[in-house]
Amino acid sequence: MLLEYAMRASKLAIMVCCAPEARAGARSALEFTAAALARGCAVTRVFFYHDAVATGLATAVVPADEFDPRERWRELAAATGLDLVLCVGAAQRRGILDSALAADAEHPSTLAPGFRIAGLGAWLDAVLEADRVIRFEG
Amino acid sequence: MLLEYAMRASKLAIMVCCAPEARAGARSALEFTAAALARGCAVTRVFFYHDAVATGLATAVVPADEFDPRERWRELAAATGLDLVLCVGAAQRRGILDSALAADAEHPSTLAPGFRIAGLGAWLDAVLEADRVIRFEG
Amino acid sequence: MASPASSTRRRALVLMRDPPHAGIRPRERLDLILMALAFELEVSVAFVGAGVLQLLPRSGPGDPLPDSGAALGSLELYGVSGIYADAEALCAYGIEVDALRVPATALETEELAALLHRQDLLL
Amino acid sequence: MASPASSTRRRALVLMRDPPHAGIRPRERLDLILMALAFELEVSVAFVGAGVLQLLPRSGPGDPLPDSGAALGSLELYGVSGIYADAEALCAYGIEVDALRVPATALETEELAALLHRQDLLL
Amino acid sequence: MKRILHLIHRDPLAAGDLAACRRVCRPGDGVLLSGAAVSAALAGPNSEALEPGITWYVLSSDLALYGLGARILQKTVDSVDYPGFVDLVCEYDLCQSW
Amino acid sequence: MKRILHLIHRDPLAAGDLAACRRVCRPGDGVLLSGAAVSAALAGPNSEALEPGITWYVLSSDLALYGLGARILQKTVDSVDYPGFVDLVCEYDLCQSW
Repeated sequence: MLLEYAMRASKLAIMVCCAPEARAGARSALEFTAAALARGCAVTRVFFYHDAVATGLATAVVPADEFDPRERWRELAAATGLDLVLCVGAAQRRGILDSALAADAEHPSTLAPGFRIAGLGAWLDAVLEADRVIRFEG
Repeated sequence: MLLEYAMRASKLAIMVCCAPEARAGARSALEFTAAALARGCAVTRVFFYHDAVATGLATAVVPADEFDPRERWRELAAATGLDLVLCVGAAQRRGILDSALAADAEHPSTLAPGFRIAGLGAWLDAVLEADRVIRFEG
Repeated sequence: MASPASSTRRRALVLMRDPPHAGIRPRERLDLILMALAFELEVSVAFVGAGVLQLLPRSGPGDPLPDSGAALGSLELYGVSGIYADAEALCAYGIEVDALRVPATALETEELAALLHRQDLLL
Repeated sequence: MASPASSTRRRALVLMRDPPHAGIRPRERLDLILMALAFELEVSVAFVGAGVLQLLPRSGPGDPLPDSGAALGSLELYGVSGIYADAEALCAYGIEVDALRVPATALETEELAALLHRQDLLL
Repeated sequence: MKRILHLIHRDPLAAGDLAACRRVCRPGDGVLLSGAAVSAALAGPNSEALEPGITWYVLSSDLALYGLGARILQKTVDSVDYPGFVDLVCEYDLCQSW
Repeated sequence: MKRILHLIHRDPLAAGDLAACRRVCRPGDGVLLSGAAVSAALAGPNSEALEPGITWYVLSSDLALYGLGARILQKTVDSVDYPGFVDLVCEYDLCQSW
């Protein structure tokens, strides 16, 4: 019966809202996404909003022995083709700039590899394509 | 009587813990500091810790019509000689790097002018020199 | 689970629970609402708990607006389906619904629950 | 207001109120405690409310430590004066004080209040 | 009426999320406790009763993360792992994160 | 016994800070409400009584920030501006931020 449900609703749009330092939430979002893919669900997009945009910040220096969601998302995306998108407005405000934004603001680029920056329209596209929407707050 | 107290305890160590986006808290810390200086109190140091280190992030792009604590702190420091210090550990983790840290991490520097980065020892020095310690959480 | 006859547009609800001036989340949640409206969803927004404080007007001419700022005023312009306020929270703060800076409908807890349970999307 | 005869070192207290794994604050608060100890303050730390969850040990060998991690274990090594846990919160979670991963003293609310009011510094 | 899976992650001792969720939770809904909110799933003298009619879940890996993996849960709570979490999201009509 | 000025900024409807502070607040202490916590200073049918023995303050500029500047405060609350806030910090022995 659970399998039947999983078959019926197999496209998920995933929004991550919690800062990468919030280990429980950051880990939940990541493990949930990995489990969904492993169960054969499609993930239409992973969209990082609010403080979660810092997940794509290249300049953060995290102790080597710590759980680092940045690395883990990048690995998962490399293995599965996941689309990892940071919200442009939230990212700019928090100083995460891709090369185009950086050139506009005359700042260095601070976007980590594996992530891209796009508008909220990319999230709405992902939502409308999905059967289920889930938001990870913490 | 209030004046007497103000005279007796005139050295303050100020810790700011709230993110610059938390307008009420960020404004409180700033207005309190300005009022303390205007009343003749000495401020031994303003130390930015936890999410408040983003107050010294150069790459943040904030809409022009918005209250921006970054600018306001810099102006206050320029006018009064306030020492604005970001905690090194908290700053590194959040991707705020001065030129030395940036060189070590092979990243661009992201520290806003007017701020400097130092260790928690700089906070303890400020505390031990002060009569009163106040922490702005939000 | 089928769409009601009255509308073929998908109904989406955004809950606003954060107090104003305590972070940028309310402002960013409003940006999300505006984008959902641009995508022609039938969007409602419900201010619950401390979120109702976002609906208060300035006290005086020099006072700033909440972070949600002008965007809140533009919700109607962009065709939001409903703006709702948590009656229990309004009562707890002693706020009358006609003192709010946008025309919101006060909902009792039971109506709030019903609103939540008839959506196609919770954003 | 004069220092007690028993000690000329300034007494400092740090309250730990955040639950673990929900952010980096507890870890950063511990760094502050360690620095206060390095400055030879007489430092106590009190875990109150959801903060007492930081004191729980791993459930199994593979489980991670809270963000406060190894630093919590080093508090005694560096000469912390006291580690206190909020008895009311322990009770609310059904946690026994001898199940904690560092030797903490459970304090009733009245003792917690007294601890707070006899400090020279609240950090 | 849609069936909603409510996600709660903050500790009820520190935040009002669980109380806010309970106000609008209706029979047929589910509540998944994760993060620090797993503490609400524990059995104990002071544990709050979890309403019948609503199905209560707790994320097993977060019980372990919080060092509560060996504790006794309230009888009415189901422990789920990540694949189970995915199934729940598919099974319920909607998800509401608090 | 030192006299403590407690600083509360989160709304009591959303966070447990005010309740936590009250547990350890003692006569002679002061509590300054700022940020969203200014709502706790309002008079109203549901307003919680603020204990006597403790002195209650509210930051006037945050009342204005929250659009509550024209509302009636509980009788036991003193409104202070930033210079008054500085004086309070100097007057009390210690500050505790919640």
